[in-house]
Amino acid sequence: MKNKRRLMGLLMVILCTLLFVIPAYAKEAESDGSGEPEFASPDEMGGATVGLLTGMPFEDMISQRIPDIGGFAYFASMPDEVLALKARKIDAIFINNALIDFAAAHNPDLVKMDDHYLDSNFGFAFPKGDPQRDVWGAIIDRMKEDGTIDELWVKWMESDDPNKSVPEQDWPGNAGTVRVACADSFEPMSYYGENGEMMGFDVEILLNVAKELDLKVEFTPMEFGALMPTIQSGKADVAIGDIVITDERAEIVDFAPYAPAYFTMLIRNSGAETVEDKSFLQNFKDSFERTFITEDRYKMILQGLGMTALVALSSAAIGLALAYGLIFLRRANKPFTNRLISGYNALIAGIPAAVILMLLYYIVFASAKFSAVVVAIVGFALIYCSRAYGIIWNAVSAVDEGQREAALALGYTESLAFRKVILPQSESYYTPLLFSQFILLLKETSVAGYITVLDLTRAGDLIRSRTMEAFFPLISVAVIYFFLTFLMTRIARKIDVSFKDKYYNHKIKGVDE
Amino acid sequence: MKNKRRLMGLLMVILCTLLFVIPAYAKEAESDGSGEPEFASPDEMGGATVGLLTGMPFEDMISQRIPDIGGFAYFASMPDEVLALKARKIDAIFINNALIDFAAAHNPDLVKMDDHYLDSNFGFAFPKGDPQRDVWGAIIDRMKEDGTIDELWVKWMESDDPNKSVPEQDWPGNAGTVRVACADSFEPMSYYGENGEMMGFDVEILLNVAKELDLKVEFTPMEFGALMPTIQSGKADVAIGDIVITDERAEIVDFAPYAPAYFTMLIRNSGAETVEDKSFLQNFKDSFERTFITEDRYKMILQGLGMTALVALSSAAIGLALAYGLIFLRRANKPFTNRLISGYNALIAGIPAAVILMLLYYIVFASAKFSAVVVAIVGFALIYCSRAYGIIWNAVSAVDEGQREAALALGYTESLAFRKVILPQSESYYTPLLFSQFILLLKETSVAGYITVLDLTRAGDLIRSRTMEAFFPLISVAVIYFFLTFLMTRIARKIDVSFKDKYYNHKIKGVDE
Amino acid sequence: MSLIEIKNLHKEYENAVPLKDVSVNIEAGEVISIIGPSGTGKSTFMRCINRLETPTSGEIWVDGVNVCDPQTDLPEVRKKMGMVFQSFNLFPHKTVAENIMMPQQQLLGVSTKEAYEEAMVQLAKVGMEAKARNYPKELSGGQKQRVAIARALAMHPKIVLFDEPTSALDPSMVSEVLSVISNLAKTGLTMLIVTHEMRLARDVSSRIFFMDEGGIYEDGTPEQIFEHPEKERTKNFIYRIRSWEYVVTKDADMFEMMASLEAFCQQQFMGRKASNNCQLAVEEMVTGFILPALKKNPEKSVELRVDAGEEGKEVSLVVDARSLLGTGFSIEEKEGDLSTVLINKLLKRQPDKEPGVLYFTYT
Amino acid sequence: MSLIEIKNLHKEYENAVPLKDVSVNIEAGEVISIIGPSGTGKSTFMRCINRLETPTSGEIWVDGVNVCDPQTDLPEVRKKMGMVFQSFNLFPHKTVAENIMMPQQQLLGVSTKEAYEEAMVQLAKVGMEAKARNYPKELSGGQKQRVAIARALAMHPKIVLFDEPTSALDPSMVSEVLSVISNLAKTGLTMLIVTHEMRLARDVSSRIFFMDEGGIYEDGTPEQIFEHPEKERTKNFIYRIRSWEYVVTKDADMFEMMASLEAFCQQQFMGRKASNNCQLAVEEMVTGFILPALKKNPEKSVELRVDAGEEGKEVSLVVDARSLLGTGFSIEEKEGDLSTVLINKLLKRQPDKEPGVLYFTYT
Ligand SMILES: Nc1ncnc2c1ncn2[C@@H]1O[C@H](COP(=O)(O)OP(=O)(O)OP(=O)(O)O)[C@@H](O)[C@H]1O
Ligand SMILES: Nc1ncnc2c1ncn2[C@@H]1O[C@H](COP(=O)(O)OP(=O)(O)OP(=O)(O)O)[C@@H](O)[C@H]1O
Ligand SMILES: [Mg+2]
Ligand SMILES: [Mg+2]
Repeated sequence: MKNKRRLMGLLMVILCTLLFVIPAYAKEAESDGSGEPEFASPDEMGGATVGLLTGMPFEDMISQRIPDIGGFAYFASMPDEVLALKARKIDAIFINNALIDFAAAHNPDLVKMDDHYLDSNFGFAFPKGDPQRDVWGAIIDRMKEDGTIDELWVKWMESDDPNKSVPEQDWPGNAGTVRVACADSFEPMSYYGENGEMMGFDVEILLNVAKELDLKVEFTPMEFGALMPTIQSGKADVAIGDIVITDERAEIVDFAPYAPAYFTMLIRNSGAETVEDKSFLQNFKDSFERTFITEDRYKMILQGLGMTALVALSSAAIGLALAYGLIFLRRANKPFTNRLISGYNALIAGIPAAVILMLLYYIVFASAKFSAVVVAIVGFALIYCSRAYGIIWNAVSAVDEGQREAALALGYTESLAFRKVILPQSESYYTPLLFSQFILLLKETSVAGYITVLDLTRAGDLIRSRTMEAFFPLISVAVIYFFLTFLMTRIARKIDVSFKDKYYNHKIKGVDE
Repeated sequence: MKNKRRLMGLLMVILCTLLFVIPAYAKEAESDGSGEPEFASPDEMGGATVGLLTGMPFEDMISQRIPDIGGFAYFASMPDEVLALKARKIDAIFINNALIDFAAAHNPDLVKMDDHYLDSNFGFAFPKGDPQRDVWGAIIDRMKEDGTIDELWVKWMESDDPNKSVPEQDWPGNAGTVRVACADSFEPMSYYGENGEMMGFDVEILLNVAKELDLKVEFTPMEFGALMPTIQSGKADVAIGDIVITDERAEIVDFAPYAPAYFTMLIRNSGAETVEDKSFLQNFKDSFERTFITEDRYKMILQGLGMTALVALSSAAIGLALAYGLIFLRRANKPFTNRLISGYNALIAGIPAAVILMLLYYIVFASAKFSAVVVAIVGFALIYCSRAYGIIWNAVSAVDEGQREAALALGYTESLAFRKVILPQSESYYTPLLFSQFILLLKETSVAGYITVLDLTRAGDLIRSRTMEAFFPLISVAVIYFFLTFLMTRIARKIDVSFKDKYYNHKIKGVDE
Repeated sequence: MSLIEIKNLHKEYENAVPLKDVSVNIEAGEVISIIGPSGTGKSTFMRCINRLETPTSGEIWVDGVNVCDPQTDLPEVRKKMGMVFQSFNLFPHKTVAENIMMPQQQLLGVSTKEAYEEAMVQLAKVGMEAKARNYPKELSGGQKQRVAIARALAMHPKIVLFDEPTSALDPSMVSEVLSVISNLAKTGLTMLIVTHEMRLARDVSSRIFFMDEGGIYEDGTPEQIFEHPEKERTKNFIYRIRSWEYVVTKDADMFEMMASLEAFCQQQFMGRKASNNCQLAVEEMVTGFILPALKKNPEKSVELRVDAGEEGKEVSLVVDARSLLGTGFSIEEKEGDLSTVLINKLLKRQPDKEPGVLYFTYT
Repeated sequence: MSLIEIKNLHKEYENAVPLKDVSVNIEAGEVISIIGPSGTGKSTFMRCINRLETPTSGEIWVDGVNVCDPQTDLPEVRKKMGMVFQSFNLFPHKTVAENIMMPQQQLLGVSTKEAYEEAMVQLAKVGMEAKARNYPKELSGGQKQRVAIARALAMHPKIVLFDEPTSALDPSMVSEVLSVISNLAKTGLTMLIVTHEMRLARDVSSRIFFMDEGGIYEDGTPEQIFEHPEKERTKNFIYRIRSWEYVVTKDADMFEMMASLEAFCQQQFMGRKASNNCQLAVEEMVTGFILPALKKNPEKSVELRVDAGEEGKEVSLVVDARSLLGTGFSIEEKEGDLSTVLINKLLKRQPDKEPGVLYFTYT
């Protein structure tokens, strides 16, 4: 009977969760059907908000083409932009075709607009007048002709192989070494891989060329903005990484073009044909893999969980010890300490946990070289201490004054009476409360991210920004929290019961046992 | 008697607060005395962590000078770096003298190291071979000689005048217009002012030159990285903004140098002589001004407060209405809805508020074009609803079953009995609890920043990043929260009392009134 | 047609069947006391009549309406039946007067003024006008119950149901409520009263239901039930009311036993002398003879009974020591023994009722 | 030297001075009952003796030690003085046996085994051995108090202080505790008992303190205090114990008045007849004559008093209607009146004590 009800309860929770899940996927599922791009041409984009990478000076051009544009929004990276687009915070992203193709291939509900702007090529940059440009250009042209480049384009833009990799440098390199400056965060063109090696379309083409020339390659990853200056100053021989050839750039460096480039808009689509064959389950599986398997991301979640547990447990332990200390101080009943304690409690009760953490991190422990984790533990310990103190003190005060008097009348000293008579009686009341307060604390540690602690919530955040997909990381984090608190509530009930068993077993200690 | 105790309580709280304040200022105060820079020379910097702006390629150079360097940390902006340095998260900042002088002048506890690296000049950049370079260079040389530039340096680096401004362009501009590319976030050299106009040392020099040449100036603010390409491509005639002349740069543009530049370390100092004359009060006043007065920042705090109030109040109101709805659903006592309600409550109870907000923002309302504020209100409404439901249901269930039976036996219908007999009885129990739950909610809204809502906590955050000083913004935010909850607690007590008055006034409604 | 007609009423719970096929008619103006051992379905019977419990089967016709019919407008029927609960169930957030006015206003659509006047009339009946502006929590238990009665009366019911109206009261407050009920009985109102107060059953009611074995076991006038009960179970029940019984084992709690005997004597108005003699005799008997005998035969036990006649006269003590027969137990053992002398002085020894059952009286 | 010597004990609270200069000696073996009106400092006196209250001034010497001296090792002195509280104050998280063992182990350093044996001895004394393994919440009030007494005794105190040991008990449980205390009194232990139970004061104690006016107002044997009280206040206090008084105003709550009279009669063992007659007479008197007269003179009031003699004999009713003198109030008004006849049948009218004060008796 009781078990049946519990089972039903759990089923209900799962059902509630599905209420979240189904719409999220139903959306993708239904998109396989009849949907169309949101805007057929730029003329329809009146009022739309366009996302740009910070520093890209395209506002004027876009405004000329779409005079009634709604506005611009600036982002630090492409993944951020894609998330915002999917979340309808913006309506289009203006960026080059490589990034757009990649994003569109991996997000079935996004589509590239047909208009082209600034038609050009991607190119490897060489110092002005460098004869190597022609040597490389010849090899690249051959690769264009024999289809290698098209193959690679597909591989890097569209393939879902999570183990994409570039060739090993297994050639002797007798012709020397080429120093390559490469952009470090332009997936899929040129970016850091999982193990810190450089990856991407540009990188693989470059390696192919280098192999033909028998050159060893030495990569120097850097910000995109640093590429041109590096070439110009002779610090590198070639620069690669999503470089679109423009007149201005061509004035200061020479280019070996390797793939057509242009700028256009990435917009939402409710029916991308490319994913028609992807079932609900497939979508689900892909998201799952991206969130947990790729780059061993589940490890991040586990680490975050560990951090959450560490912060919650340590601060509860320290806070509890402090609370007992306060209780004994309060028993002494000195007006000064009493006021100090109530001031402390009022402060903790009056200020949000996030603000308390920041106060500690930036002010109180500003000059102590504690890590953020230590500060978080201290902060939550202070918070837990205040609440635990309140709970214990209430329980202790609820013990009838007569108990104290009876103990004194028997010949107990004040402190002995407190330790042997009063505290043990209140224990069974306050212990379950302390536990449920601990569950609250566990949830509250989710704000530790404010001071850069990499807890569970923050881990989910990071994965989210990596996968450009909010659903899975967030749901996993939510589910973990849910089961944590669920588990804790169970344990709390057990403790409650065992307390009763311990106290009311009808045995005389030392005689019957 | 009672008033006296309250007064004492408040005094105690203030005392507790001072426990935070005094150390923060005592540190600065004591620094006027005998302190010394933390490192006398780079040789002592073994193990130290050095902060760099992201993308600045100085690691090798620093590692050569200090072989046992502890490590590097990368920052997006100078203010972040300064905060980290003051908070002892890093031990030194490596950056050019202008930024260092400015930071040191405004942070008495930071000091510039004596070592110079990469001695050079700041310069205005002109297209290669542009004859204007010489025209400007001559005027600048004259300004160097007559002390104008030194004056300006002092004005921009060290003066604390909050109303620093650049001259109006009040000359006719008969000679035409000069297009100036300028970096937009390099205070004090070149940065956006309060009203969107360009400010800074570089800007003022440039305006002085333009005045002499009778040129109108047209500024195009941009990222630092875009300055050189803009000049090279001819989109601008001059580029300014903290540009240190280096060999690489000199290869692609021509410079008109106007001030000596070099790189060095900014480190902590416990005794910067420059502030010896600044008293505790003066420090306090300065911080206060920077935090509240400059750029009308108090408005940000007020707006944040308004946002916090908006979110808390709306979500409490909506949540309460929903909770009553749930209560009536629950009264109907259908197994299905009962389970749905308890599933909902379990979910809300099991997941931290921050995670709930993100779930809503990134998943549930991902495709609805709601602003973050609306999502936050919905999220907190769901949270408050669940808690309010629990409180009301508890109160309603605590009403003796006999009350219901008595009403039924008198001839009441079930629903009339609930509305007229049961609910009114529980009202006086649950109203104070709802109110204290509201106070908790008010504090909890501080996590709304997770989904970009600009609430009170976040406003403090922003000001902090502007002033490079954590103390005042954080304390102000904390104090506001504290007084908000304090006030609410007072109101809650009043409500409690007025309930009692209302209910137990020994009057017969309709007869005695 | 009778005011209440109950036909084949049957009520089952998951693990109890308090009512098995009850049929009975109640006429207008009858005052019926329902007595019987605990757990025999008295409350269930009462609560079925105004449908606070749903009968499993059967029909209950109240004033011509079958309340067991799902079509019946229950609130309408309930307005004709006032109910007074053991725990009063006044509305704590309303003054006494509002408690009485509220149902009138909300259910009968009476104006505030009329409701107030009616309330004051009913409060006067129960002697509570002075407390009209007090809140329930400011009243004593007896006063609360009187207000509850007034509230029921203000709806002008044809029938009033009382479920143990005095058993939640302090002993010192029982009488005031009993007086109110007995005054009410004289007005011709139809009343059903579940009670353990034999005073009430005997002195106030016109008819008594003795409930047991899942139904109305015996039904008659107070005289029939109290003076000449026909069935064995009824006899036992009525009889025990005037008896004190105690089973003495070797671990008996003497202090508690003596205290309960004292309380019984006091309650039966036995008079100080009779009561003192009786108590001393029992104490002497137990400490002098019974406990020593039980120490030797630890698994045995002795039953004591004190019966009190009307007006505290005809007090008798029965000591059932049959289980000690053959162990040599006897209170005559040593003739000169102080205990024996004392007991015989306090009470008069009568011939044993049967071997091992001693019998004493006080006159 | 006496066991307890109290010299010039003075105790002030912020707005009350319960003890003004009390001096008294108590010898070993005395059993002292402290009686007196509420709020006259009985508890304060008792609590000063074991220093649960700190006296404002004065000296209290217990067994040769001045407990008012700040240097005194209070726990040591308190071990010599057991205290039994009105509300028992057993430790709820420990079994009965552990309640008694704990202080022995923690304060006297006794071994678990010895403590247990001692506990069982003391529990036997109060008839509670069988409950050694029960928790306090599983006991009745009387049983709790008996355990509390056993706990105090297990410390082998020279003195035991009782502060109203029965007033938190159900009436039905008072007797068992009184029996325990009176058994204890026979053992020669020195005891101080604050009580409102006159049975206890009269039958158990060797000496009685009547407290009033900030001190021990009268001090004597039970006989002196109960039979021949010297001072006026003592007389009033003792006298009222056996009287029932009621002031009838025009708004009097008849039901409550009658109920309280009934309870009084019952408590005084008046016997059913005397009690019935008395109640009926009072009811008749109030409804027939007094209330009508008060209706006409709403600001007046009439005082009723019923006195009960020993053993429920000599019951008398005094009606003090002096305030109605001159209003034409008289119960003889119409000679043939049913009420007058009834009253005279129930009670015997005696000559008026003074004009306006009617006097009846029952024999
Ligand atoms: N809601 C219920 N669910 C299950 N069993 C019930 C319920 N109510 C009563 N009973 C059972 O029905 C039987 C009759 O109960 P009822 O309360 O009518 O007895 P009663 O005669 O009023 O007893 P008492 O004199 O103790 O009030 C009992 O055995 C009781 O346990
Ligand atoms: N802690 C206290 N603070 C202030 N006044 C007190 C305190 N304790 C007792 N009093 C006052 O001292 C007086 C005597 O109280 P005490 O309890 O000794 O009376 P008592 O004789 O025991 O009365 P009762 O019979 O009601 O128990 C009373 O007026 C009481 O109000
Ligand atoms: Mg019942
Ligand atoms: Mg007292």
